[in-house]
Amino acid sequence: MIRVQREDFDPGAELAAFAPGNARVGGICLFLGLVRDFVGDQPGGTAVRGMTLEHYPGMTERQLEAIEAEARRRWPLDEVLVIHRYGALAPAERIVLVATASAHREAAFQSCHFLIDWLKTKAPFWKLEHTAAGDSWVEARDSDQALAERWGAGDA
Amino acid sequence: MIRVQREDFDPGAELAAFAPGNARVGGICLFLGLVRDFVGDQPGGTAVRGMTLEHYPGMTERQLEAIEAEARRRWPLDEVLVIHRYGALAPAERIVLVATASAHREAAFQSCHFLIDWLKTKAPFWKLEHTAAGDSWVEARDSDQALAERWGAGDA
Amino acid sequence: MKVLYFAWLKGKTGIGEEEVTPPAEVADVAALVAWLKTRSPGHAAALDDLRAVRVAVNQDHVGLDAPVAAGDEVAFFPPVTGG
Amino acid sequence: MKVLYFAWLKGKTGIGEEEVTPPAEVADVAALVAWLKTRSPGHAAALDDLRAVRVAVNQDHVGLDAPVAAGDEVAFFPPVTGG
Repeated sequence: MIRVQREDFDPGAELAAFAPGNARVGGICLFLGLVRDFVGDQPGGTAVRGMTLEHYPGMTERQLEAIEAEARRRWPLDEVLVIHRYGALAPAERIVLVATASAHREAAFQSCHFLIDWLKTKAPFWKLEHTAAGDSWVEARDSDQALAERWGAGDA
Repeated sequence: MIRVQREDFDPGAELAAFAPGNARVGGICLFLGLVRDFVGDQPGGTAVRGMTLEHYPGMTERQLEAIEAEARRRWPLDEVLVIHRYGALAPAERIVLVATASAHREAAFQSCHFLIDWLKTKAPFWKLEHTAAGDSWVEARDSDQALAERWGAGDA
Repeated sequence: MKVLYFAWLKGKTGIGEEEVTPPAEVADVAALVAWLKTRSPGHAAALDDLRAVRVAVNQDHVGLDAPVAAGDEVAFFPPVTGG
Repeated sequence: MKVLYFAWLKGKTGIGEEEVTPPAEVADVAALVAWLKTRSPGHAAALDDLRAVRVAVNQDHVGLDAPVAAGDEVAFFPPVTGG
């Protein structure tokens, strides 16, 4: 299931409601992405006051659904959940949640990892960071591209 | 933090309480292991009515702490949580929760994956499955050993 | 044909969305880009360095050689940075 | 020396824990195993196939060549299956 929304979500409640009581499921893997309060990749960078996530309504859902379908083609999954927010976000706020459930722990892990890696390079979201020096669009990282490419090509 | 306990835990509440409001954290990865209702690796196997997890009190905590320390040596982690139950467990009940928080999504993912892989081959727990045909000790899988070994050797 | 601009491309064109009717010989993304750049200095600036621009036609990622036609939805944006 | 047995090894020995005083020449795990097997048919059965047995001394995983001495805690168990 894909949800693209402006409003916040409750990760604990989402996890509690995910594949409850399904005794075929041996493992659930969940990733939660949060707004950091610094620019770049190392703590200590310029302070970030918040960010605004722009997206492309319609294409976002379409791309996320394609990525979910690709994950289900590759691994035996009982449940998939992707929640991605857009709009104004403060530091420590939630941005994205990805969760997968499978009979197999390795399938749960790999599919969750795959979903966030592919989402990072394929879902049309753009981060505008707000700092004391002004606003700037976050640049895509080569490292994110490399992380996505290790999963090979697919239909999505 | 390591917790070894007989009583159940609430994964949603654990996630909600994990690294809350820490704006250095960019990603949280969580794995939840559950009791499946079938024997072996493929749904459709002999029905499991439940299991009893035996452990080695003292050594369990010691090994889990060593594995946590190894993860913290390898990745920049803000928080680590491992909860592992022992005693009688019914199908769909929770067995284990591993969660990691880091500035970096890849560090969160890899460390969480590492923790469960190492725990599976190093922490002294043994599963006794209860089926209509009687009780039997689950045999260790070569595949679990291989999954642990891909992380190389360490101090733990 | 509907054309959309996102993130800093929208900042440069000054518009998020426009309805355009390019001439019939504009049959692929590369030709559409060349034609759009003639519409305003903002368009020219947004589409100046195509290494920094990604394209979707009808909400699928495509390359510069992808065909475009009347009725299509064509979007220009920087490499994505969600997640 | 405290010796512990877990899972099916405990089923075979019939005991989970025992205090033993092996002779002085029992200085490593391999020698301890040989000596323990003489204590009862159950011990002999539990420790018959060491490929299926793992050992910890003082709660650390060790091999058959690890030293053991009075005061140590030595545990025998199958490969672990938690998680």
